[in-house]
Formats: sequence, C-alpha cells, structure tokens
Amino acid sequence: MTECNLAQAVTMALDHALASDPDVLLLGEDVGVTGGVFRITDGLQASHGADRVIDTPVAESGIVGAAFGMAVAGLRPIAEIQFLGFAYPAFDQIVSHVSRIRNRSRGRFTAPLVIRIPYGAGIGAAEHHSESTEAIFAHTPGLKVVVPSTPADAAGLLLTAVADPDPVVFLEPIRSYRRTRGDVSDPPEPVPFGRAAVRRTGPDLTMVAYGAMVPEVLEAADRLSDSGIEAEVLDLRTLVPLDLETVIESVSRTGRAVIVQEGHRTCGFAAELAATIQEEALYSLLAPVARVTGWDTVVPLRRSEHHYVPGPERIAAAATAVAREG
Amino acid sequence: MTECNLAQAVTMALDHALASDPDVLLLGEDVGVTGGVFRITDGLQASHGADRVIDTPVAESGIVGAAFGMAVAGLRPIAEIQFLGFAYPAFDQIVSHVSRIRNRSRGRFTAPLVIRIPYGAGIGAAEHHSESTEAIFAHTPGLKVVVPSTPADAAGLLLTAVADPDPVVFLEPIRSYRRTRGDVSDPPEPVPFGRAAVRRTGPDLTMVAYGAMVPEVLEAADRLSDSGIEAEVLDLRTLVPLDLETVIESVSRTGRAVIVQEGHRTCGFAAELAATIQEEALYSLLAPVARVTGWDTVVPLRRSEHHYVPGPERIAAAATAVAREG
Amino acid sequence: MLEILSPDGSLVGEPPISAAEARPLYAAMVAARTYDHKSTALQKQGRLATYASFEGQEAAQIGTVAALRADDWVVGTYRDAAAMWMQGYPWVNLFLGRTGDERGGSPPAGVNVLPPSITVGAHMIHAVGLGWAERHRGSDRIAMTLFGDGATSEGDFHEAMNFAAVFRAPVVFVCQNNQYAISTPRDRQTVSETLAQKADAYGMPGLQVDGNDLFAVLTAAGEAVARARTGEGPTLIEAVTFRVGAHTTADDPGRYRDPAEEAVWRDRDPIDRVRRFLELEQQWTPEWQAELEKESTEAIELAIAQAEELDPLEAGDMFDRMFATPTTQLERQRRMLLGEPHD
Amino acid sequence: MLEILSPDGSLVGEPPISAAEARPLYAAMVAARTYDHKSTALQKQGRLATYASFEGQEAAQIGTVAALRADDWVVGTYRDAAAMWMQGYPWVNLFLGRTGDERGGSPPAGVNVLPPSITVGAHMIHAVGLGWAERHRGSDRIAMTLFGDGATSEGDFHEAMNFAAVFRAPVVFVCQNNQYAISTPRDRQTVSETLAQKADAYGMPGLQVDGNDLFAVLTAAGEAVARARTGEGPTLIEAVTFRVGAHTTADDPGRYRDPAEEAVWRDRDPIDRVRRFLELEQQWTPEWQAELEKESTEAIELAIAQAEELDPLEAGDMFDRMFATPTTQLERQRRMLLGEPHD
Ligand SMILES: Cc1ncc(C[n+]2csc(CCOP(=O)(O)OP(=O)(O)O)c2C)c(N)n1
Ligand SMILES: Cc1ncc(C[n+]2csc(CCOP(=O)(O)OP(=O)(O)O)c2C)c(N)n1
Ligand SMILES: [Mg+2]
Ligand SMILES: [Mg+2]
Repeated sequence: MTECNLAQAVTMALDHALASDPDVLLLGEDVGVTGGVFRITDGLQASHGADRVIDTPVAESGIVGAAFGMAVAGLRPIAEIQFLGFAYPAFDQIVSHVSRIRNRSRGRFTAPLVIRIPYGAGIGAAEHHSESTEAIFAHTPGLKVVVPSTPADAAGLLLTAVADPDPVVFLEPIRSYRRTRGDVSDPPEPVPFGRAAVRRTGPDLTMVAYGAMVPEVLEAADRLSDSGIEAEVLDLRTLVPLDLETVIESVSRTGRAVIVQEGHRTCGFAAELAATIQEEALYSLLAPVARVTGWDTVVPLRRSEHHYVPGPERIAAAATAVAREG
Repeated sequence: MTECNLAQAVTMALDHALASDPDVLLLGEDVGVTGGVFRITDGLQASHGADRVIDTPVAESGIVGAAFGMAVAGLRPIAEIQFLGFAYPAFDQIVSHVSRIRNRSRGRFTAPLVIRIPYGAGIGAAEHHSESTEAIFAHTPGLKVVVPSTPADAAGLLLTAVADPDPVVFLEPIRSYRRTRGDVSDPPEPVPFGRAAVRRTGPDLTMVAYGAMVPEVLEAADRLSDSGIEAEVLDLRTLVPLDLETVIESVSRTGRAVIVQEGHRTCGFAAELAATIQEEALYSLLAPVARVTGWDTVVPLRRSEHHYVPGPERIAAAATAVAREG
Repeated sequence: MLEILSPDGSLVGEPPISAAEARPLYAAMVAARTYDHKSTALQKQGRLATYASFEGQEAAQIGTVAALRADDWVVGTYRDAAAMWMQGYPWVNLFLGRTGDERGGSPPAGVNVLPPSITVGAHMIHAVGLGWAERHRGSDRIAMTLFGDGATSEGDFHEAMNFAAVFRAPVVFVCQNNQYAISTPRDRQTVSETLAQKADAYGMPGLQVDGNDLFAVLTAAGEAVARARTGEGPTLIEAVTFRVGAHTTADDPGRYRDPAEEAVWRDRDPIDRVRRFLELEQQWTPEWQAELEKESTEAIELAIAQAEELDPLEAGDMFDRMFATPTTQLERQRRMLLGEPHD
Repeated sequence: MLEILSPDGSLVGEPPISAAEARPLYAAMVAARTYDHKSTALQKQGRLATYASFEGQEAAQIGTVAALRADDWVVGTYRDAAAMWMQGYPWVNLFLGRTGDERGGSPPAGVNVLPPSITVGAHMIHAVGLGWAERHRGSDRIAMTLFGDGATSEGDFHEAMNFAAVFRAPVVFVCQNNQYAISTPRDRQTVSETLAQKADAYGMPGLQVDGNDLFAVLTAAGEAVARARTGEGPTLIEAVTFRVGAHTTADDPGRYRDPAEEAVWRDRDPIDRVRRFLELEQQWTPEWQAELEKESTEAIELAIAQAEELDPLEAGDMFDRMFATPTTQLERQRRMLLGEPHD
C-alpha cells in the first residue's frame, strides 16, 4: 500500500503495465524525455527504453492512427493525448477506425488500445485545456469510456484498460491529479469495468457522478447531511460499460436522483442517465431527476471558470430542491 | 410554387443565395464541375462562376478551416462535406474554432458560415456513408444545428442559415433527397430557427422527430390511427435552437411521449429531450418517455441496415406500448 | 519517370524479371480485370451496391504487391481489390463487401490484409503502426499502403509520411495517381509537379514510375520493399496511371473528363503491353489467353455464387462484434430490437 | 540560409533598410522583450496564468510583421505576442488573455489580428481563408500566419499549405523554427533537412533565413509579402531561431535541453546584434537605450494596471457571446446559474 495522489497512481499503473508485458508501449507528445506535461510518465523512458516510451511529433491523428496499427498487429499501445481539447484532430481515427475495426472485420482484427487523456477544468488553464466532452465518446459505438475519481481506481482501471481486448478512452481528471490522494496497492489491484462504486450511503436521494465531480458531490453530500438530508453517492467509474443496475436500484429506493456532470448540458451523459432512469423507474420517482452540469458555453478562462464548473454549492442547492420536492 | 424533391429544394435555395448575395460562395469536394455527388450543386458553377462555386482538394479540415477564415473576413461561405462520416477530419476546426471565435473575441470576430452535410442511412451505402451523429454537434456550444424534413423546410431553413450571424451545421437527410417531395415557393420562403412544426395533431400521445425520421413517424402515426390511437407529431426542424415550449406544451396535454431518432442511442438527442421532458413535465407523464433510436452499433451495411434504422413498425410498436401503458 | 516496358511491348529499360516470370503476373492482371468487369456488370443488375472500378490500374496494384512477401501487411482502399486479392484477400470477401454484407471484411487467418478503407486518407498511418509493431517485435514483416492522388491532400497523408520517416517504419507508400479524385483532376489537387516529390518534405525517397508499366512498377516496388525490409525506412512510390472507368458506378466521368484523354490512356493499357511483350518473347498464345480467361471467370463466378448463397445476417448480429463481449446495454438493445422483454 | 547581419553587428549581405530605418524596429524589439520579461515576472507572482516566452524570437516576429501593411491580417499563436502587438494588438489585451480574462481576445476595431491560437496547427488555414476572401472581394490585403517547428507536423499544416498553393491565396507562412516543440527537438519532429524545403511539396517557394537576423528576416518577409500582394501566391519562410526561455512557465527545459546549446544561442541574440550594428553606425547611444527601456516599461506597466483594474466578468457573462443572440436554452441556463426561477 502506498499513499499517493491520482497522478502518481497513474504512473504506478503505467510502470507496472510496461514491466509486466513487453507488448505494452507508450507514445505521445513529450511523454519520454521530459516525462509528460503532468510528469505522469516521468522516469518511464529511462526504465523501459526509448523504443517503448516514445516521444512523437506534434500530430494527434498520427499518434492515435499509429497506435491503432500497432494494436492491430498485436501490441498493447497506450497513446497519450496531452489534453482532451487536443484529441479532436484525432477524432476521425477514433470514431472511424479505432472503434470499428473489430466489427468491420468480424473480429478478425481488433484494436486493444488505450487512449489516455487528461480532461476537465479547475486549474485555470488556457482555452481548450478544460474540456469535458466524454459524452461524445460515450455516443460513439465500440469505445469503452473510463473516468476514474480516486488513485486506486485510476491505477486499477488503467490496468484493466490495458488488458481489455477493445479500445478504451481513459479520461484522467486533471484537477484530481494532485488534489486527490489515497491508498494504492503495489502492484495496483485491477478494477473491473461496469461496476459503480457506492461512495456514500443514504436513504434520502441518489447522487450520481464520475471523475472530477465525485469529490464535489461528496462535499455537497456532507453539507446536505448538516441540514438532515442523507444522500447516496454513486461513482460510475466507467460510462461504457455502464452499471445501470446499481443506479436504478438506488433510485428505486430513494425515489430521487441528481446527476452531476462537468460537461456541457445538452446531450451530456447526465441526459442519458436521466432519460434511462425515468424509463426504468418512473413510478418510483418522487421528483424529477435533476441535472447539475456545465453549461452550453465555452468553458470560461481562469477568472470565470468557477461559474461554469459545478461546485458543492450548486450541487447541494439542486439536491436540496430535489429532496424537498413534493 | 414548384413541386420538387428535397434535393432540388436545396439546389433552389443555394442558387437563390448565390444570386442574391455576392458574398455567398460554395466550396467543397466535387461541388463544381460535376455538381456534387448528389448533384445538389449541379449547374451552379456554370451560372455563378468557378470563383464562387469552388472545387477543393480532398481535405475536410482544409475546407472548413478555409471557409472559417472567409467567414471571419466577412464572406458568407457555404462549405459542403460529402457525407457526415467524412466530417470527422474537420471536427477540430468545427469544435475548436468555428463554434468559438465569437466568444473568444467577444464578438469582435464572427464566423457566419454554413456547413452542409448529407447524413443518415437508408440508401444501402458503404460504411461511413450512413452516419447520424447530430448529437455531437448539438453537444458543441456555439453551433446551430438544423435538420430539415421537407423540401420547403430544406430550402427555407437553408436561406435562414445563410443569413444567420453564427455558424450553422446543416444536415440534409440523404434518404429524403429524392423520396420526399413537396411544394417550394420560388424564391423559397425563409423558415425561422427554433420553431417546431406540428405535422399531425392528436390527443393520445406526442411523437417527436426531425429530419429523415419524420416521414417514418408520420407513417407510424397513420398505423396507430388505424388502431384508434391519435398521435401528435412534432418535427423539431432545428435542434439548436430548440423549441422546447411546443414539445412541453404537447406532452403536458397528452401525458405521453415517444422520441424517435436515427442516431446511436447513448447520449443521442432523444436522451436530451427525454431528460428535459421529465424535468419540465414529470407530473403530467402517464408513462415513461420512450426513445426509439438507432443502436449503439456501427450502422450495418446494405443487407442489414433496416435492422438499425427505426421504421414505422418499431416506432408504432413503441408508441402503442406508451399509449396503452397505465 | 521510370519506364521499362513501352506500350508496344518493347523494352526501353532493364526488366526486373524474365518473360517466364512475367507470365503469372500477366495471369493475375487478367484475373483482376475479369473480376472488375464482372463486378461492374453485377452492379448494373443490382446485385452489388456501388462498385469502384480499377480498370487500367492493374499493373500498379499487381506489380507493387508482387514485390511483397506473403505475410506482409497490405492496407488499401475501396479501389484496391486487385492488390488485396493479390495478397490473399479472397474474391468472395470482396464480393460480399460490395453486396453490403459485413462478412466481406473478414479475410482468412494468415492473410494480413485489412478490409478496404472507405475513408480517404486515414488508413496510411495504420500501415505505419503495423510495420512499426512488426519491427518492434523483431519481425521483418513490412507494410504496404495503397492510396490515390486525392488522398495526398488529406492531413493524415502528411502525418503518416512524417511518422514513417521519423521512426524509420518499414512501410511502402504506393500512390496510384490515376489523374482524378472523383471529378477533381490531379493538377487541381496540388501544385507540386509530381506527387513523388512530396516525399522530400519528409526526408524520404520518392520514386515516380509509369504505373501502367508492370516492369517499372515491379522495379520500384522491389527497391522500396528491400529498403523497408532491411531497416532503411519508408519509400513513396507514385505510380502514374489512369482510372479508365467511372469513379464508382454512381459517377459519370462524361461530366468532367475529355473523351480524348480517355482514348490516350486506353492505348497505354497495362495488360495489353505485357501481352505484346510476352508475344514477342513467344510466351503468349491465344489458347493460353482463352485458358486464363476461362479459369478466372470460373473462379470469379464461383466466388459470386458463394457470396450470394449466404443468407443475410440475423437481425441481432450487429450487436455481436462491437466488443469482444457485448455490454449489458447492447444486450438490452438487442432484446429491444427482437421485441423481447428488456426491462 | 539567408544571413545579412552577423552576431557581431557587421554586415555579410545587403541590408534591406538603412540604419535610421532600423531604429524603430530595434525599439520595437526592445519593447517586446520588456513585455516578455515583465510577463514572466508577473506569472511568478501569480498575477498571470501560464506564460509562453518568446525571448530570442523578437527579430523573427517583429521583422516579419514589419513587412506588412497596417490592415493586413495576422494569425499567430500563444507565443507570438510580439508579432501581434507589432500589428496593433494592444499590450493590455495580451495581459488580459494571460490573466485568464476573455476580454483579452477582443482587439480594437481595425486591428486585423486574430486572438492567439492555442491549438497547434489549426490556425494556418484560417489565414488562407482570410487572404482568399480579401482577394475575392478585390482587396489587396494579405494574411500572415506564424507557427512553430512542431506545428509543421500537424495535418492542418499540410492542408493549409496545399490550399494556399492551389488557390494562390495571398498568404505568408512564417515558421519560427525555435528548435523545440516543448521537449521535442527539431530533428525528432521531422527528418527533412530544412523546414523550408517542405514548401516544395506544394509547388510553393520556401526560404530559410537566420531568424535572429532582423535584416535577413525583413528581406525574406518583404519578398514574400510582395509576392502575396501582387497575386503571385503564398510563400513559406523558415526563420531559424531559438526559444531562450522555457516552453511555458510550467516547463523546465533543464529536463531536455543542454545548457551548452542555450549558451550558443545567447551569443546569437537578435537584439544585441542590431544594437551593435546601430552602434557601429553611430545610431545607438546608452541614453537612447535607457529612454527606450523607460518608455516601454511605462507603457507596459500602464497596460498591466489597466488589465488588473478590471473587475472580473459577471457570472452570467459566458452566456452572452455564444451566439449573436443567446438561445432560450442559454437564457434558461443563465437563470439556473444565477439561482433565478427558470421553469
Ligand atoms: C475522408 C473522406 N473524404 C471524402 C470521401 C469521399 N470520396 C471517396 S473517394 C474520393 C476521391 C479520392 O480520390 P483518390 O484519392 O485520387 O482515389 P481514387 O478514387 O482516384 O482511387 C472522395 C473525395 C471519403 N471517402 N473520405
Ligand atoms: C493540437 C494541439 N496539440 C498539442 C498541443 C500542446 N502543445 C502546446 S505547444 C506545443 C508544442 C508546439 O511546438 P511548436 O509548434 O514548435 O511551437 P513553439 O511552442 O515551439 O513556439 C504542444 C504540443 C496543442 N496546444 N494543440
Ligand atoms: Mg485518384
Ligand atoms: Mg518550436
């Protein structure tokens, strides 16, 4: 057991993956010599070699496309895109090829590839550095979409992603890299896909989140507790596959649900959850399923960012309204 | 008034736009000499000149990026992408720049640009030619998203799009190009954004669709009528801006709603509508809002496509269940 | 531009193979053309969806792939059926793909040919990853990717070429410059005098060859394959050729192409000139020709029969291969489609 | 590589301007460096978000933009503040952007400079569209785009260069080859010997110049601007220079750069050599230098004060400029944020 932050947990998992399987390699911009812009890959080139921890030219489509080819040939590449806002040049590779080769070839060719992407706002970065467009990947058939919120999950889900026979988009919450600490077993324990984690139990309402929003929701839940509302907090951990059972079971008990998502509101993942919850549990709903989300705006820059990102206050206010309704 | 199909209506509108504003120009692959793969731009280069109806190299990011620059400089470019499946290489230009320059520059620079894209399945085309990923554009702040279902709307909404001060993604239902006929006034009557059309009235349930799904829903509604269920059918026409009022008003009356969408299910536009309807009208719902959608799969090829695309049968079955529920 | 075999069948350079060795390649070109004509005919009868003819490009496709080893990778496009078949992709799979049946995308084990790329541009970098991976694992397998003149305008061409050069990936880039990208002529696609010269931007050798000259193609491909195999890195080959037919069966070249231009290229037919050469070398007889046509027609008709006798895939089939194991969401959607209880 | 002014201030070629004419450009470079140092200092104090220093690249930025007309377009990156300012983008806007305030993105009317591009690669084609549009409307305005060595690896560089050449757009492509893309050295970015030679792939002239040599940069930019202005089409200029500082204030060059290399480049400082030249020409005095530094420091401190005295934007501001008129959805979201009734 090591106590570390989420960034260090990712490093541990990458180091372990490289050490335990010669077919695993890392490629991306600045991942090698300098250890990545977040220092996640720091030291990995020194310990595993420049042919396995590879600095590439500045070309995201090339990074993903080359990693795709490597995966089809049987390697287990882990491609890093520096920020989610810079994954868009690789979008065609991801949507048209990475996600489809298994189906296109009836399983004759597959792409067991992990695309690691830091995502989300909260560090006052420049434009394009605060994106949270996970819904776009969840909308794309053939991709698994993983969004960890704790160091143990980051490490464990990453190992599961590397071992997965299909392409995985692995979104790492930038804000949690240093802020979120926890125990990680060494080597990390793989964490299965498709199993939500119950971060807090409570009879009054169900709060659902993932990634960077989980700590915000937990803080909101504590505030609610002070005013006598005990919330159940579910951390989805993977959006695809989705652990719907756990969500429906909880909402059927509480009759109330709040979904919290940092991404833009329209067609975000919270919309999918709200739509599905009312399909599956309409008659147990005591109030409308509420969405607390980022807005349909560009994520504001440093001075205004906090108006965009859901925080404990906004979440607690929405949850209180849901809990008190009817 | 001319009676024509949807493809001809688009041609009429483009011809009119080119004739009435010297700042309007068309660019795209094969739009000039050969008149486009769907012959939509047939004859336009001859009548408006090769400097205004421009054949480009095969480079979608270049097409959209160049059109963006032209729009910033004050022109009114209409960029054509040959099929929605080929818009993905231009995704970064659309999401990172086209949709953002107004906000980024506080209105100092704007991009009044139309991106015309044929979309949807139904003609048994090759892979990538049957995409319906409108939700991705609806999820992107700063884009207006238009999906016409009739010739008059195709022409009228296109003229509105060209006149709009902001970027518009204009999705043309491939299947309706030849199949859907109707009267179009010459010159076409502009159709305002953000106003849904009530295609059929009925007290029993509300059916919501757009683009290529509207004819399918209307046929389903006729079948329902035979079994005594009278459905109200709403055609959204524009997803952004969205005419929520008309939807909520109708659902509040009928208490039942079915949303039909060709796109993939997870995080599709139907999810957004279902989530919003239960937020706004939960207590008038007599049954869960149902979604009839394409699946979270690659759109199958010619021999299996019909299993993917919602047709009257699947739609009517779902609607009957909703109408009978409770 | 490298030229060895002139249209009249005479040699203007050193042939890389003997007349005897040229016979099987001639046979392959004849078979490919038989497939091409047959496909166009089937499409007219509505038995295929659209079809993209490669008539006129047989030397460019058969000649480049002939330089490969049987286990090398081939990553081509919707127009590269001849190349794919030459590397082992069965006719029946090609037909199935064209009927709109997913089963076309799955070649037999051991055939290292990816299903044809429908998107223009994206697939070249896949070959870079494939070749790179082979070298990483100590194999001397290489990858060849085929694409058109229009594809060189896509950003992905640039990234693939640059990655291949920077990482010295064992890849052969085969650009079939068939003069048109649908309706766009080569000189409106780019201003560079040749497409081969684009290689220089990546510090990569670029060779322009007469793409209708089997011997020139073979020579260039042989050099490029040898470079890749021996770790000297990638090469770009521009095979100058012509798309004799329409872009696809949905296209009408009459709208953008001068019949005179088509006539010029008919005289440069890649198959005719090898036949003339073989004839001069006493390696060709009308009887052998008839035999070749009979054999290839039989093989191709058999493949059509095999493709058409397959029942359509079941309704639920599409859910089976999105992942190694379908997610619960996909299983639920399958039940919805089949009208089974799903809540 | 074109060189005119050597590091010691002596001429090895024909200077495009007189010593007297060089004085205002020298002053501009001094002002730019004052801004650069000030920004780095402010960031250390937490008064700016990250900052990307252009120290060492002043000649490349001031020299290229100096060849433009005041109404020409400039489309640059996060590192091109000197170029943007030279074309009229106010210091205060540049500071605002760096504090993380949207108001930085809006230069005064008449200043045809786009806000800096944060994404690498995408902006070059914007310049193509801008120049193309100007010509389409009969204006002889041109567009200049600045970008780095790393940006040449993006597919969008390729598409922008090709479009510019095919449509003979009045564009000047200025590649500041500062030897690194964050940690990636130029020779790992691409194998081509020079970046200038990439122009040949598009049938476009490419010029490599000493980017720390104001006169060489001016000469090349002058030619390129003239070509664009007179309808002869685009040009690529590779300005060979060096990023003296870190990539951004979040970066540590010690991890990937040899101090020896940094020392070599310090001796090639673009400002020092012009000062030496002016000194030799009796056009420089310590008094004038002091004056320049005083003036620029005052102007820059004023801009900082103006930027910092602005109150933060209101909570609802972000909804105002997504469209000319906010949609009802955006208005509803604004009310949600402000805790106002919204159903
Ligand atoms: C990304 C993408 N854009 C556009 C298309 C539509 N399209 C299909 S083939 C083609 C022309 C390609 O020309 P070229 O590369 O010369 O190949 P050829 O068809 O001549 O063999 C185009 C534009 C596509 N399939 N993919
Ligand atoms: C599309 C995209 N990918 C990656 C990044 C992250 N990034 C910012 S600057 C940079 C290096 C750019 O190097 P170069 O083009 O040489 O410009 P320089 O910073 O040296 O001026 C990278 C990779 C980005 N901003 N945009
Ligand atoms: Mg071609
Ligand atoms: Mg650089």
